[in-house]
Amino acid sequence: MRFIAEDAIPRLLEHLAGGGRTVWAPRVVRDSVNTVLFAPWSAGEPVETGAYTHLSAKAALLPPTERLFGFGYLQAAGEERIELEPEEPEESPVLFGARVCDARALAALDALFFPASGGFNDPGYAGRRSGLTVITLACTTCDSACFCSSFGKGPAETDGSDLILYPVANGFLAEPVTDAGSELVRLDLFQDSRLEKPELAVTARVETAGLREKFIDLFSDIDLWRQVSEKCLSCGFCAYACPACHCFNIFDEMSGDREGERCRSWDSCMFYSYTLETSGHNPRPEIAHRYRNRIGHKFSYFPANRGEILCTGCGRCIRGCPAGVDIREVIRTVQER
Amino acid sequence: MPKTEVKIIGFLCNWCSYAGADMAGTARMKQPASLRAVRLPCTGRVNPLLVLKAFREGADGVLVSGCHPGDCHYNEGNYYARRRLEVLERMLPALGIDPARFRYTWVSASEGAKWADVVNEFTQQVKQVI
Amino acid sequence: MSMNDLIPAIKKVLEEVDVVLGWTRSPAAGVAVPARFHTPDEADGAIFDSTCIHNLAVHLPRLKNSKVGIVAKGCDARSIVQLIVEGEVSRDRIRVIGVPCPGVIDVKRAWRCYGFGKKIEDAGGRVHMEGRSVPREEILLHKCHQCRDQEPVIVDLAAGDVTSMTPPPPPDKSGIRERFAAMSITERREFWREQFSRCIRCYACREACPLCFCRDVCSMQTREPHWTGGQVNAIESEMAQQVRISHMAGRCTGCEECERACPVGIPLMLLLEEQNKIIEELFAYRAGASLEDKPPLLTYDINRDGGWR
Amino acid sequence: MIGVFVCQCGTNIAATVSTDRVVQAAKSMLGVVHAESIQYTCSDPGQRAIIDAIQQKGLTRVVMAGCSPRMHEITFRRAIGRAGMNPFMLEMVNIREQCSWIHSGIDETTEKAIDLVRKGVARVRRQKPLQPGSSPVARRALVIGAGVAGIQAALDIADAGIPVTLVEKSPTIGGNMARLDKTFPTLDCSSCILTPRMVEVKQHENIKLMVNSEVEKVRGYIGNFEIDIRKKASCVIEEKCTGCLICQEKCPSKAPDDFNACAGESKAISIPFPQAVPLVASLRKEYCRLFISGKCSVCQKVCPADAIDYGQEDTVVTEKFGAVVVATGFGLYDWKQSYPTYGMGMYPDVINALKYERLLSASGPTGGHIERPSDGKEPRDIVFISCIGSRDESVGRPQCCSIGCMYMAKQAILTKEHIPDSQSYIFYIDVRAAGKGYDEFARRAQTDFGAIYIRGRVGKIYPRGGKLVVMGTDTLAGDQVEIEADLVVLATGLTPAEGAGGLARRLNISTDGQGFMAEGHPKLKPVETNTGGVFLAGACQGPKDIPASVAQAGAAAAKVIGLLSREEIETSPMVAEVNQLKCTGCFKCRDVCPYGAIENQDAMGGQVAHVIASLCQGCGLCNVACPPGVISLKGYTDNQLIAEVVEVLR
Amino acid sequence: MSTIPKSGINAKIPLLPERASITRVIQETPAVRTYRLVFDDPGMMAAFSFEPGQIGQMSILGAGESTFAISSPPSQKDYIQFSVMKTGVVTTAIHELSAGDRVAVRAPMGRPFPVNAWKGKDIVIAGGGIGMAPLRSLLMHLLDHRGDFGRIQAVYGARTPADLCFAGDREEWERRDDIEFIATVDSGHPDWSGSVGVVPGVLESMSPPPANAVAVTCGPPVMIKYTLESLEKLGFAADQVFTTLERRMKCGVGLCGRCNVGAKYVCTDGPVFSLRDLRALPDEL
Repeated sequence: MRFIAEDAIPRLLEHLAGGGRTVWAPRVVRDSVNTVLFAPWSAGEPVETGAYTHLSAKAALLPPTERLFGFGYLQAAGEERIELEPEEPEESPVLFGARVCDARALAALDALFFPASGGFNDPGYAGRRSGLTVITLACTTCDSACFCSSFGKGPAETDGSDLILYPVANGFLAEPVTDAGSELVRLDLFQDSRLEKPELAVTARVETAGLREKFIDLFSDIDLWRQVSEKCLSCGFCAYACPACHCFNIFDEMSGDREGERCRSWDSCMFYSYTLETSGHNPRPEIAHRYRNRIGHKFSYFPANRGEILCTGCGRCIRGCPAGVDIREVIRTVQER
Repeated sequence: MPKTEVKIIGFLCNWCSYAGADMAGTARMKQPASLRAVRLPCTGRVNPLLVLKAFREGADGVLVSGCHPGDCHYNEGNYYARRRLEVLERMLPALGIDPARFRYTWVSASEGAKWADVVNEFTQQVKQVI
Repeated sequence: MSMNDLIPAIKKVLEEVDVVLGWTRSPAAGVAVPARFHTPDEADGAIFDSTCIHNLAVHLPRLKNSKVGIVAKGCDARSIVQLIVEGEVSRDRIRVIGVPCPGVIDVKRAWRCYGFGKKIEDAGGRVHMEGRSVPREEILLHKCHQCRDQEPVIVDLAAGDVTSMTPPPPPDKSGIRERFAAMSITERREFWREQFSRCIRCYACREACPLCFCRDVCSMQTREPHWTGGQVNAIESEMAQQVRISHMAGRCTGCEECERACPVGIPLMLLLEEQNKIIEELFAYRAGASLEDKPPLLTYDINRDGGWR
Repeated sequence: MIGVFVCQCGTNIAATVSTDRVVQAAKSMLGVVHAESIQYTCSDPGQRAIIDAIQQKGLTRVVMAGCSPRMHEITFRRAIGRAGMNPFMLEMVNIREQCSWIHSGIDETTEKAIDLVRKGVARVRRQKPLQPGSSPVARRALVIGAGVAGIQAALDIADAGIPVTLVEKSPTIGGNMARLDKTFPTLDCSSCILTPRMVEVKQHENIKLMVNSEVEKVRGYIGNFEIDIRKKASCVIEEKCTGCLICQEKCPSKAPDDFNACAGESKAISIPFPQAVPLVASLRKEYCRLFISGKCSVCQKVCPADAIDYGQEDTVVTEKFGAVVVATGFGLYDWKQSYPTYGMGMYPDVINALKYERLLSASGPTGGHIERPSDGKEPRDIVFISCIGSRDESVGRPQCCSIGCMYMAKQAILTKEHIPDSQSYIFYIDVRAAGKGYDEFARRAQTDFGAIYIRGRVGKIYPRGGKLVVMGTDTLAGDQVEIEADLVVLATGLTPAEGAGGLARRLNISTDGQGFMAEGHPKLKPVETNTGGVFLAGACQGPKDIPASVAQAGAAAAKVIGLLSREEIETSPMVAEVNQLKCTGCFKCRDVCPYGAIENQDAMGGQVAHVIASLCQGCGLCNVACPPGVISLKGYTDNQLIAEVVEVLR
Repeated sequence: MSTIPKSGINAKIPLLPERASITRVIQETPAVRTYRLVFDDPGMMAAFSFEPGQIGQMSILGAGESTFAISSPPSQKDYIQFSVMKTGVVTTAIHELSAGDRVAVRAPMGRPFPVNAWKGKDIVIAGGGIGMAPLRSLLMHLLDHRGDFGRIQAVYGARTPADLCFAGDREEWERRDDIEFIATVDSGHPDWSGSVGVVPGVLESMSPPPANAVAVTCGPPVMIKYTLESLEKLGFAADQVFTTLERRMKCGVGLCGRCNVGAKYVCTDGPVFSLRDLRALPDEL
């Protein structure tokens, strides 16, 4: 195995950023509680490898707002004309310090947005995804919100990662998963090591077996959904923090009367306006309806349509929920019904 | 270095200040070309957010002017406006906007000369801080 | 406070209401989480301690059709009062169980220091986490340091002695508030630009706010009025927040829930505290301090207004 | 399909704004399919050109860049209406009063004009067609003040068959004119002209006269005012009093004689003058022994009609009116503090002209015999000083009183008629005698009646040996002048009547620097005010003489008759509107509405707000009070204002 | 697993619209206008094909996109047509447009009516209000291929005569003798000589035989509800009845999340559903 010393990480990031690529890494925000977020890194800035990021890494691939194209109303020979300028694809970024739960969510996103994986033709996502490098930090510890052991190989999952770093004394053991990863560990920054891979964390578990059908059976039990969502305030945090949530909104914004852009932004199925029709009719008027859809999408509809659960057990929605909602309790309640 | 050209958005009530500005015009009282007036029925229609929006869109200064308190065409509009605008003015420093770039004032339909003074003076003031 | 007072109080109130809003302990989070008690049995799970950080008043407008009991700290009671003043909640459909509050701890900060879900215990004026302990006042929420509302404004039933609290300790002077206060106007412009560049427009600030009662039609998001574009960027997000803050003038009770809810740590209270201070200076008004006072921006005073200038 | 029309206004705009550049710029604005510059858009050919363009190009929205919307908005709304468009799909952009007239550099002025047009285009793009509403009209007029203007207005309106309530603050109608002896330039007897009109008022079946009354509170709006009128207690039962004057004769309490400008003395209970209308006594409690010391009831004892009621209380009458005419007249400037060198009122023989008028009047306290106040002697040398508290910047009163020159000439003539060996001296600044026959009249004072006109101001007046020394400058001769006078008469300036400010406020009429009420437009709306349905007549609007007051009163009456002859009036469509689909039912809008125009309505499965359009006056307070902005002021929506801000800053 | 149709415009970048111009605006009713559009790119216009029941997104750049059923028939190669009812921000903006104005279009999307499977069958059509738009496309397609189908019976209803769209088409349908067409209104008008009565009632009076037939209905929810009851009464089985669903849509390609009913996305699995499919969906309409 190869080893990289903790103090060599900055040099690794500099190397990765060398070609002009954006390197996303966990960074501490100077607010009152030192929140940790993924953010574009620039040389000289510290990187936080010890803590969980409050939001997932998906912003690197699906930015909160993406300009799909610009448009302009032009006038030529007395006639109005419109011009569309599609966005040029960006270069693929590097994702450093993602966790297993971030990396494995890429498969779900790819299936939707990445033509190579059967997704539709989304030039923005595809551009960022095609050459993406994901360097994952393996989890040797976890907290009480983590529940990735419920899914697949849990903390040992390698899907989505190019290189996995295992924390050991004074540094990390580096295990390549893809060719891109193998190429990286050949850098001088890495050296051979005979250290053993550390023991990985074991998280809490929830039982998801049978949930897909159970959900459909319980769909009409509105009292159940009211009960499990009673704490929920219907903000968009859980969807925005989630590595797998991907629903979006499309809208136009003008800058002045002649030019504007069509944007795609993160959207949350927990918002009332999400399904509100112009007639005033809303098929999901109550928080309970929306919460039901959220659970349904993750554990029933997406598995039915794409064969996979749309949750990686990262626990971010639990840690950050301002109302104290714990999706695991919801699943348990549903399963016990 | 004070800026020479500034753009100021004026929110003027139709009944007093807009008429006062007209009067200043009728009397050919020269004023800097900084002000762009938006006519409203009443200062009570001035949402403080319009002021913030104007700053956000790049206004160098924002001036709100209406009937003198007590003379509102709608009896009470400017009483409400005065409260809203005072809170706004005091909030500006915390929002990172120099309060010298904002002013609210009362100019009646017959105070053409006062209007010209207000525009002159406020333009100077904005130039100093921009 | 012991649960010996709280649980019987909830049970008593349950005799006349459909549900009581309170807290219970979450095994996963190691702290209190909001809970609804419908039956006396459920009420046995009720707790109150310094991790009962949530302002449960936020649920009252969402429960328009039921009779509701609510366990309230002094600050929460102000939100309840303001909701009544604003006509969002009718007094006769709620029962307030007042609790004596020693101040609540900044759970987000604690979690950031010690890890999510580590059990937080509050005993003998000290907060114990992971085998370590700190004096409670070192880890209180900022609002608790300047608490003027230890005794709830409205109480139907007191669970414990809500009148005999010790005054809150002064806040630590090294935090973000002091940094902000020392900034020039230009620095503040930069500061907010940077802060709002993190905003993801999840609207947790709004949804966690008990007084943001527009909710589903909130103009932070609408195209009519189109105050702000939908793009998630520093400029639009700041404007969106200015929309909210402007609407909180004379309405915000300073409960700090918006800032607590913010997943990216934007210090919203810097603005709201400033605005609350201005409102109090100008109109001698504190939102939620009295059932009689009229919200200051919905009224005027010919004789006193204008004397400020 | 927006059309932009840029008015050159002759050279008023074109001199400092390149209208061609504005047109070019407008053509590049989104949605603009037509732009042209027109020499005078408001002229008939100008309007024709606009209508043609609308019809040929199928315009659906119009931006007019020209004068202030306060000038011609109505004109152009009508014009585009004639072209078949909704009249409200118009935005006027003010590039004259607020642009071409106040800036000089053509580049900066043009640039600003373009900004303003862009703002107008952005705004009109978001304008929606609006339909005016209607509301019923209360067919009754209120005339406030019963001097000659108020009387004229009341009679004109009443003669048209419309009921009028005429409110007068004092115990009698007649106002200042009733105090005049003769009027210039004809030397008609003032009361001979006025008294019959006063009687006509009293007898008119359509006029309800309320003396001792004041307007206390005003609610409502054009066509539908609801007004509280307070009738002050006079301790005399109006219906019983026969005007026999026995009470006044027997009353032991002396009181100042207001009617005679304190030239004489009156009683606590009195009738101001013999021709008073109504001829009813009233009691002034502040001078009455009964009310001061608790002992006296002489008048009650002597009254043969049993008309005295000491316990009488104020009554408040609330009535609905469709229109209001304000004719509160004028007061006289109090010169005493501002002209300290004139004795500050310590010399009894320095009097104002109104007091002198009473001394001249046969019905006055001296029976028309001129007696100077100090010793009752007949004066021989009389000095008139003009422009006291008018045309005098040093006391902050720059305006001309407009009648001083004429009444000084009149009083000099009358003086000569009364005392043939008298000599009048008139200190003047300019002799302003612009009316019909005025200049001839003023010259006769000199040529036929020997008045000596001295151009200059008087510096000082001081007593010397029973006379008053008047020291002034003859600015034509460049000499100092010193005249020993028996009597000095000051032509004091005019002020609004006492209490007019409060009334203006109650009626939402703005006032000018001197406190006179402001007309809607100095040229085009001389009798209207900015409050719909409220009109001005006489000196409340500014100093003027009798014919001008009467003419304005007639004009105001014509406006009122026009208004009240309709059963319904069109109301502005620019009222608030609730999107009930999104209303949360918080009712902040209702809390701030000054007109009670917002009510709760059961809709959308709950309580939501609803605007009573006929009550809404379009102030927009509700729009701002509504946090989600779902109540919006039509014509001034949030998005329109936001677009204006965004576009003007681009 | 839902599949994303890869025909027409969707084969390219699905979220990038094509520029188009309005060639004609028809005021159908006070609240409905029909817009005929031509792609600015002639090649795109020539290559454009779709099937009845498919939908498209029309946008005014700056105001936003809105979903509409294509109301022209596939045989119409000169233009595509949307009928737009004024309800929200975008549709209000669309109603301000006139011929010559520029718009952007993404189409076609969604599953069409399975007309090829209906060959040889009798067809029953019941439309209400603006819901007639996709049925117009369908009906015209059936008439274009008249020989492929059996008896065609159609009823189209609205609240008042003034609310009925497609006046010219109605005249033709009434005139033709190879279809039975009835236009009906809920409440009549002195000038109205046609049928008065609600769609389900008229449908029952036409008593279409269910054997070897399919019924298609589209319209306001309450009309659909009673029409489905009537069809059941007439003996139509759930797999013989088709309708279209309407949900708020953004992407139109099954990704953005809001139009799903259970696991089905209206934009890609619909908008056409058989009553049998519909009954299998969770109750969240």
